[in-house]
Amino acid sequence: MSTLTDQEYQQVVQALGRKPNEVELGIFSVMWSEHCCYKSSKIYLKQFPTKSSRVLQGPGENAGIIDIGDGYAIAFKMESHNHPSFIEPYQGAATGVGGILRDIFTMGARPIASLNSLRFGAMNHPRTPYLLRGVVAGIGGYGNCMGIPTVGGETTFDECYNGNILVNAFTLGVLKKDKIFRGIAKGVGNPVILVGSKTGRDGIHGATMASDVFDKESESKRPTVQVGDPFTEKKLMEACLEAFELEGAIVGIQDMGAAGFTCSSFEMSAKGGVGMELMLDKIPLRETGMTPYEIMLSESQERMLLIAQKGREEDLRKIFEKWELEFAIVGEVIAEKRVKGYFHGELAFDLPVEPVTDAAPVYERPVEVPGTRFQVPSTSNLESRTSDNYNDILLKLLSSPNLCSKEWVWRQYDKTVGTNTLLASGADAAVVRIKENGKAIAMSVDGKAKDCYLNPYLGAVETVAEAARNLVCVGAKPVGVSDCLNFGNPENPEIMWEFKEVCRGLTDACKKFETPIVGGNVSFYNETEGKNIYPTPIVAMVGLLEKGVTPMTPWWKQNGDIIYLIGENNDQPFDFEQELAVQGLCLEAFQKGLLQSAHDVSEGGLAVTLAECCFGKNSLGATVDVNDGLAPEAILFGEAPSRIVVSLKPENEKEFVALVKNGVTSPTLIGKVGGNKLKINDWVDESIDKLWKGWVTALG
Amino acid sequence: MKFGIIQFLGSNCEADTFHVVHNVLKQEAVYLWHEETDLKKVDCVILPGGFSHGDYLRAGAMAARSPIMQSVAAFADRGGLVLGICNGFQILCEAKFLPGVLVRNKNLQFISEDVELVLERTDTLFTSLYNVGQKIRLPIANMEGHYYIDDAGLTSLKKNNQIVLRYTNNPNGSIGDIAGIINEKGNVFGLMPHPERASEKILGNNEGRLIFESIIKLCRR
Amino acid sequence: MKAKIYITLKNGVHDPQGEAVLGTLKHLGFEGVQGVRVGKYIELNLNGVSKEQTQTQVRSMCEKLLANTVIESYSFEIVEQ
Amino acid sequence: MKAKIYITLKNGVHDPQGEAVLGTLKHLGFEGVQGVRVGKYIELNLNGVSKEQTQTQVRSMCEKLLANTVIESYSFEIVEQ
Ligand SMILES: Nc1ncnc2c1ncn2[C@@H]1O[C@H](COP(=O)(O)OP(=O)(O)O)[C@@H](O)[C@H]1O
Ligand SMILES: [Mg+2]
Repeated sequence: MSTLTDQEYQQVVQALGRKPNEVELGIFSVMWSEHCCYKSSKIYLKQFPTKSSRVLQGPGENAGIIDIGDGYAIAFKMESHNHPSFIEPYQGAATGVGGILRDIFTMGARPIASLNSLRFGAMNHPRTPYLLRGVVAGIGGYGNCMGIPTVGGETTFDECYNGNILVNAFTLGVLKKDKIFRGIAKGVGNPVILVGSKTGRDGIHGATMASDVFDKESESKRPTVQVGDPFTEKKLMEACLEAFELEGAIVGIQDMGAAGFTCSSFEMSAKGGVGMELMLDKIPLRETGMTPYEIMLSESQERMLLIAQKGREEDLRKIFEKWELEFAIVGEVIAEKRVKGYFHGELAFDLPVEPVTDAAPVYERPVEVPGTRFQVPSTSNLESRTSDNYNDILLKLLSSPNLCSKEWVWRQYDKTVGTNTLLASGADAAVVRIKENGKAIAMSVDGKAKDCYLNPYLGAVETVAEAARNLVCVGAKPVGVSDCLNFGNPENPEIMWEFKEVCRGLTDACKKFETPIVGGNVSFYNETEGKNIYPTPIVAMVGLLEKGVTPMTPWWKQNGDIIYLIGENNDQPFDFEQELAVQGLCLEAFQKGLLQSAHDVSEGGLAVTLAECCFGKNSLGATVDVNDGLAPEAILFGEAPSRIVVSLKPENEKEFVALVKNGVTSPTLIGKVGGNKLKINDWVDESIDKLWKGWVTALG
Repeated sequence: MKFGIIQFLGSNCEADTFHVVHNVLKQEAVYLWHEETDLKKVDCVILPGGFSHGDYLRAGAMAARSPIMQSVAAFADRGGLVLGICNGFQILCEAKFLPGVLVRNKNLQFISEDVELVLERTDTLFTSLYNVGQKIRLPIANMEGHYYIDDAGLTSLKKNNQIVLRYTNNPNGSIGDIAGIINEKGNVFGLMPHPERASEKILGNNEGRLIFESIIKLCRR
Repeated sequence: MKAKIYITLKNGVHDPQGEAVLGTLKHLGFEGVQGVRVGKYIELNLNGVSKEQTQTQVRSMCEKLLANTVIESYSFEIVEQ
Repeated sequence: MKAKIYITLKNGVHDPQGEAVLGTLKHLGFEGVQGVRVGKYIELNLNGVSKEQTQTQVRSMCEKLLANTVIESYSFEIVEQ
């Protein structure tokens, strides 16, 4: 099976000076697939800001790495596992988590926290409950077993995902900054070693499937579903981390994900400017009768390829065998820049490295600006008022699938294993402490697909802004980003335009927020039977809290505290300067110890935000008065960007107000904490208990 | 006082437990590898939480057959202190150190949340620093936390006063709201909640710490 | 009537449980074991009218719920009681 | 040789999985189902010498590991291949 176009095939023939054999064609097909070589996205990803004084490793490795001081660093990355999760939600999501965890620990980092971003079809679509249950159980099933806490994420529903759900998984790990491992092959004569699980027929063609649209025929093209084995991965993680401690034993290491052995052997060779000679008979197989083609393309999970320093094999073997894992020397590094595979004494394939990796095609696909999509109602001329019973509307919003509590989801995720979790799901961002240096890391994943559909550039900018705002609300300073770009079919010029615009937005915004993009993933072909998903870039942003700082939470703390709105209720378009001023003020007030709580205003608007602030353990209410001349709907439910609701002790008010500089933003006093009701002007007046019940029981 | 923390294949709370007894409570601690039989002269053996052998087949089943468990059995026979947390509790039941068994939660889902517990006994070696009837909150995180025992077994647990911790709001279907039990001799204690995750103020909860401190106090005497 | 349903992973689908059990059996000294596959065994009590009708019903239950036909196969027997 | 092992919950032992399946089956319109018990079906490949010897071995595996006899019963067949 080849997915190369005729033209790509000709390119292969030209590069080789002959026709490829079947195995070689298989290798080209996966390595030149969208999933592996980013042929449609490369030219746009190049613009991303990827450097800062903290960046130790940008894109191009298994994960990005950022310096957090005191000799320590964090490695993090987000990956999609959309197509497999649609076919088999439990295993698809589980193996997605398995893959991202491997990406982190191959770098030498111990994973300490995971997050996930999920998009399902409409709640009333017949497959949605099944997919939701399976995906959530799969994420939990893998992460819980590994003992890596899942501390945050997002879960939303929209009919554009009916035939194509999104499962994006993020993991962050900690490592010593001078002990980074990379996917590189070096040192002629060094042994090439495969560790972890046996190789089976699972997942052959997974990478090409991820680069294809779904249609009625996909059924028959299905690769054997990969089943996750978190137990083996846990052993593999411990064994690798132990092996990294053997000074000088490991030269390079790369996990085997999409395109399995093919991808790891060619990429590692390319990075080191060397080649490899592989003995395919030495690979421990799970099934009998496997062919070189199947061995090279298998996507069996829980495997790693490592290059050892010659002479250290037995030291390494001891560790992997102690953890009851396969350990097989399957070849060696050669000077010639070719990867050769021998099977039963015969040469099964023999390819130059460079054409397979660096010479992969790069396309500037046609783009086309689409016609008008749907019109967003302007808040200043709202006409279709259906009810002015704002209590009911608020309750309805709070219990709607996209705004309700996602506790049903995160109750199934171990959030506390590791004893580092300072703040888990339920807050604006998750926070874990770093035992090694006493600092803490905040993480948030955000996507705003509808906004991106309406205006891909601005939507992307606002996505980054919201991620940063979430971090600022817990008191962290944003330092870096990983992203997952989920799009439809890139061969469709309108989709390609969306992609181009989103990349431009991410680039501008990440520059402004000084959050370099240090890694990420592109998932195209999220199209089923001609229907494309909304452009859905997911931004995972990471921030830093200094030593000994306790993170801020969104909930009211005490009767009598006063409530301020930083930012404005308006219908002005997004403005960078305003956003930076709002975030800057919030962070400064937090650092000065002036705040009792902070919560950003996002989907659902101010009323939903205020209600969420009331849903702390002590369920404190609030009385709020907002008079800025807008219609009630606009004030209550408008989704203007750049707003944060904070509460503070009255005695800190003076100092807080004095923080305001240059008038870009002035916070407004809007109310007071207290009672057991939420009152907003004379529009909303409802008991916290009732609002909370609607919100917390809607899902599950 | 010297703690020995067993590492089964798939344990994942051994480092958390080590951190609490060693870094927070300043006690000596060593890891014990599942294939070894030497308990390194420890005063208390802890079977930590996790998913030993993936919890495949049944939670704790395969770990219960590890070589080290024979040494732990001999140690317990001599009166040595054994504490099983979460997966450790499941292993203790599978190895028949404690009666009954932990099965799938009633809702068939993994449950991770803080639960309220009531201390039924504070005259044990593991809970002496709490007060009888005291209510504490501890995190649980498990798929098989549903304690099961037949009627005769339950009667005998009650008669022998072996129930140490109960849920005030049973999250998983456990018979008799049981969250933790002790053996008849009083030196082997298993519980589903995770006291090691609630032993430091910075984590928002240190109500589990007294379990470790009760053990330490005992050894000081 | 009673249905006995056997659900197994399809050939070629990786069975981590089976592998782990195999490992432990070997550790316990059962050297002769070469492969383990772990599946499900479900017993249903039904008040079906005829065996044929019950058969159709049980097949439909397997397809719709009991087996995950993406990775599992099933077989069953109907026993009249 | 092949061993087919059936592991079921003992009578009287609560089976939450079985209950959940029963509930869902009813929900799907399978009215005739009255009771569901979910157990395990394990297949072993063995290079045993004789059927008798294998039988003894498999029984011992069940007792030592495969079943928890506090709540489960087991039965098995040995098939020569
Ligand atoms: N799939 C998930 N996994 C873990 N936590 C989740 C998930 N979905 C939502 N949450 C949690 O629910 C809370 C609300 O999510 P969301 O409304 O998306 O937050 P925000 O609008 O602040 O980004 C967050 O704390 C988030 O971490
Ligand atoms: Mg938020």
